[in-house]
Amino acid sequence: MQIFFLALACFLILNILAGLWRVVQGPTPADRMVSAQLFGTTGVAILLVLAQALEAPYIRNAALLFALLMIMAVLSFVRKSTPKQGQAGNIK
Amino acid sequence: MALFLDILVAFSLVAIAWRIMRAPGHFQAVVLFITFGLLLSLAWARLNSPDIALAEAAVGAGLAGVLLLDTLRAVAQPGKVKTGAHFSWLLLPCLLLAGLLTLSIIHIQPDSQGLARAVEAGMQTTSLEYPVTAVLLDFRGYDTWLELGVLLAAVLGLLCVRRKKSIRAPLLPAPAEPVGRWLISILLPLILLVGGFLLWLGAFAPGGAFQAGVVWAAGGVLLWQAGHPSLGALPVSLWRTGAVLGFALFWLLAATALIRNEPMLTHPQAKAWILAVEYAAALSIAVCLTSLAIGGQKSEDRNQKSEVRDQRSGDRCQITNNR
Amino acid sequence: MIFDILSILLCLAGAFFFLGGTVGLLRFPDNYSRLHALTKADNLGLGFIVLGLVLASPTMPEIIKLGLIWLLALVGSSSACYFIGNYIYHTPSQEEE
Amino acid sequence: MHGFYIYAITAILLFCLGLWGLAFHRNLLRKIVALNVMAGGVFLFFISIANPDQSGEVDPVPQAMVLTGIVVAISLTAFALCLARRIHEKTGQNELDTSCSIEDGDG
Amino acid sequence: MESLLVLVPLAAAMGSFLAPGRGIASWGFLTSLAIPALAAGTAMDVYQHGARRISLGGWAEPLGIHLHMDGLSVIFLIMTALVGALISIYSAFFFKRDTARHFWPLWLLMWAALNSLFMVSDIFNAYVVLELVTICAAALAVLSGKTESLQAGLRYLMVAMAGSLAFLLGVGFLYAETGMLDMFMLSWELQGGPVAAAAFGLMTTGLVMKSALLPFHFWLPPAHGEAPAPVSALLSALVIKGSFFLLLRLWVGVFEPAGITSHAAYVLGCLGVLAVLWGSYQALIQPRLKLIIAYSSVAQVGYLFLMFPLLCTVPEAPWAEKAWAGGTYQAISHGLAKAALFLAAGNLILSTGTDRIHYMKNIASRLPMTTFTLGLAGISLMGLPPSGGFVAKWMFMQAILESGQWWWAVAPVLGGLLTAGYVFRILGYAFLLAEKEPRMLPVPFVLEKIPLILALCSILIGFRAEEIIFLLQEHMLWAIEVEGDS
Repeated sequence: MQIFFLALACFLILNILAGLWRVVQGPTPADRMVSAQLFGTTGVAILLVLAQALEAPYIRNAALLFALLMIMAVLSFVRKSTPKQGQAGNIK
Repeated sequence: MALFLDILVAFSLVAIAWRIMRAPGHFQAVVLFITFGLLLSLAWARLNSPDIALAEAAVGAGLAGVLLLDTLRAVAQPGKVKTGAHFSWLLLPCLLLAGLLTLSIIHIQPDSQGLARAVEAGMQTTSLEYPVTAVLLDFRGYDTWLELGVLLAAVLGLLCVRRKKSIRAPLLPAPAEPVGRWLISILLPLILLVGGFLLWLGAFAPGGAFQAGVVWAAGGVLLWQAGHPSLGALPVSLWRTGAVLGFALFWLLAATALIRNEPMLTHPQAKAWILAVEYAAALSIAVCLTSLAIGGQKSEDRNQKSEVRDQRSGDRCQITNNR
Repeated sequence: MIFDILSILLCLAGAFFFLGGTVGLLRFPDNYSRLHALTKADNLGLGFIVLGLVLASPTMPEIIKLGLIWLLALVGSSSACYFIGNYIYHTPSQEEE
Repeated sequence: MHGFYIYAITAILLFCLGLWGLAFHRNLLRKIVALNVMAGGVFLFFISIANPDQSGEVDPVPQAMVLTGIVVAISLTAFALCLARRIHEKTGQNELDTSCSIEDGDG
Repeated sequence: MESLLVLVPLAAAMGSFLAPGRGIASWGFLTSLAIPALAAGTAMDVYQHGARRISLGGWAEPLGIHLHMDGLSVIFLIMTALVGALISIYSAFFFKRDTARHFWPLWLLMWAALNSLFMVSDIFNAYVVLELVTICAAALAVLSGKTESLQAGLRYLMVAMAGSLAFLLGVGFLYAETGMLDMFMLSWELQGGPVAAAAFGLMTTGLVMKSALLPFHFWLPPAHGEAPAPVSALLSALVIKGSFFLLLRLWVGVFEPAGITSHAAYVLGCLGVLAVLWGSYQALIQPRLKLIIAYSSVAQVGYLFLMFPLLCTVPEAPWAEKAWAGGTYQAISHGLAKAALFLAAGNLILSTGTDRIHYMKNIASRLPMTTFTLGLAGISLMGLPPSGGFVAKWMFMQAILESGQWWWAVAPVLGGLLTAGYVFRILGYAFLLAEKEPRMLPVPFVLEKIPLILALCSILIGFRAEEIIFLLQEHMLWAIEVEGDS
């Protein structure tokens, strides 16, 4: 069981590594941000799986923090990047 | 399998760090840095250090990303991405250094216990239950105190650069559409709750003032991102008190120990003292980090004229006697 | 035993969805479809993994915490999707930096 | 045991890559990011020595030191970023001049 | 007593932060009254009873953090108290309220950090304290808000951060090797070997970056030249000494007993000689008074590093005491003289509005006291008798001749000549008659007196050499001394 969870964590890390290609390639900042969001969710999953595999329940709190706070980078990203002359910016 | 995981995490860290350095665009570098923080917290989790994983999660996912993205947007210069390509040969000496340090690492005997035994012995006498918290607040409380001083000094420096009395970041108008409001109304109470939970947890398990403070700071930044007016309405004196409170309580702890004719920073036996210091420290960390994250903003509510006047008054220090 | 097998199966399903999300991120042709692939598959993936872990983890508080994490990730991910989509829609030129 | 060497060597590589980036980049933001990568390397080294065999007990002292270090690092980073923004506002540059001004001194 | 050296300025820092009203300078006044008294008390204590330690929080080695006081730390504490108090009084009259509000909390925090640094005994604590000093110093350096000072401040901040991280990695190596953080215990426990050597290299490099020794000197002249005068004085006189002090502590207290310093000591010595020559040469050609003084700091820091080849190459060398006294004397007399010079330059700028030396003509008749200050401080920098600078160079020369490493004599001899060159260049302009009388504002009395007092002190310490050297000799080998005590 432990080995399975470790393997699962490895697989998810490999997913992140593959997704890095999109960050590197772009082409737009939005693509990169989308990838970062994916990594965030994957990271939450990895932390949860690691908590199970290593029998370290407190790691779940770290996953909780990631789930709670990943949105902040996105908010920061979209904040005033929205052009001011745009009529219906998401945050006016 | 565990070994494979280690190698994978290590490889990803180095690959991302390499890419951060080599990335042609700054935005890409910042996104990669956020990912780097994520992988670091995986490494902390793997290395049985949930305290660090918590702090890294809050700092890396929340504050560092916001700080870097905000700065990047503020200093964006379209079409001007320049790297010092002529310095790329410096990689060689750096790799040489890495080689040398690696050679010496091979000689480290990793079975030495460090101070773990001493901490274990100390746990018998201290009133705290969780070793990391005990090290932070009791055994090496001086470090923690001075580190609160570093935070305070950073805020002071920020005020000095911005020439402000207190952090009054330009407040964004409240989000117009329901999604933003809905998000904030869900996340903010949760953030407060989770921060408090971590603070409470720190007494006997991974968690504590640092993590709680950073999480609350993230809440403050979120409040600001949502354009909530409460931060701007905070009285200056209250803000100052919050920023200095943890530091001041540590000072009191040190001073009262002197009065009792004990060495500086000796904890009284009452546990309430330590808890008060820890809670105040969490509050101050939250206030200071929030200020650091949002206080670097250029004040946009001021018009051009006041900005110019501000610069002039800063440019020349004059003496009071002359006037 | 049966819980173990079920847990493994659910986690594998989750892993499959993560893989799907990553492949979508890499292969889909434009911003919107990438966004779509990512957030949908991603949250299902996390959901299945959380379910699998719930079956493996014994205590009630842990189960509640896992559920909360999943809900938060759902909230975060979907609103991130909304914000980024909005951003793409309202940003005319998409050049680097 | 192997894990210790893996993470310690990774830490060294991160430190040196960050150092290189610090020297290599002219852009201030990138320099500050590089400094943070360096800091990450240092912290990883501390934790790898705190936990040499990857299981069993972890030395709490390096953990406490890294927690202190993380807060110090984020404070310094925030201050440096604020300075970088101010410089950008004043000069429109994201880089530092290499020359020292011969303008009048300041008080 | 020792704890109060940290507690008092911290209380004042909090006070000035919380109550930044009209009377903000009184926090500085109170501190500058208390600290010299406390430092003197500590000095008497050490002078009579020898070196001592206190364990903070009551936790003994190896767990707790300690403060350590011996002859060396006491001398630096007194120098800091004296210079800090005088600069504080100067600043109280110098800064107007807008700037004072930012200046006082930062400077008082930094004062506490410096006092703590001079009593440091724990290497991780040293890192935290160094960072506190760094961030305060960087924030003070940008106090004027000018573009040049912002750039200089950020450059300093980044160099210092990189240096701190190198130092911190070195701390990690030492901890990995010995499992200890206390310098006092490390001095017994540390054996040679590759791990210790790596730690040694990293920590030395980090501290050398912060001390602005030659290849890393590039940040110093702009940072010190662009800051407001009292801040320049603080940075040059005290902040550089902080990282130098720590380097000295580590080399002599920790690494020299482990026998890994000998080759590196020659490297540091060579860099020191080069710094003396290069810094003095640059000072000769600078167009601005504050830049001349800043480059002079680069040179004077170079002298300090001559200590290492004299102290750390031959174990228990008979000339070690003289080298030790020379280096310490150099540190304090440079601190006093450099503070005097920067403050005098500040007066000049207040009066004439510029510090370009071409506009300095005729100041000798208009600002005689400031000119006199420049001259006195120059005497100490050049090392003419009977100044403190003379004692420093005399001791250095004796140690150099006794050790037979005659090549180091290049630095005091040539460096002294070059120093004379730039000091006389300044004074030469000061005594030139101007074709047309420049407009000059009067400088308040206190602002003129304080640099003069500092300059006089830098001369007068030359007369009290015996006591200071006694203090050093008694408690020079701190590890051994304390070993005997405990």
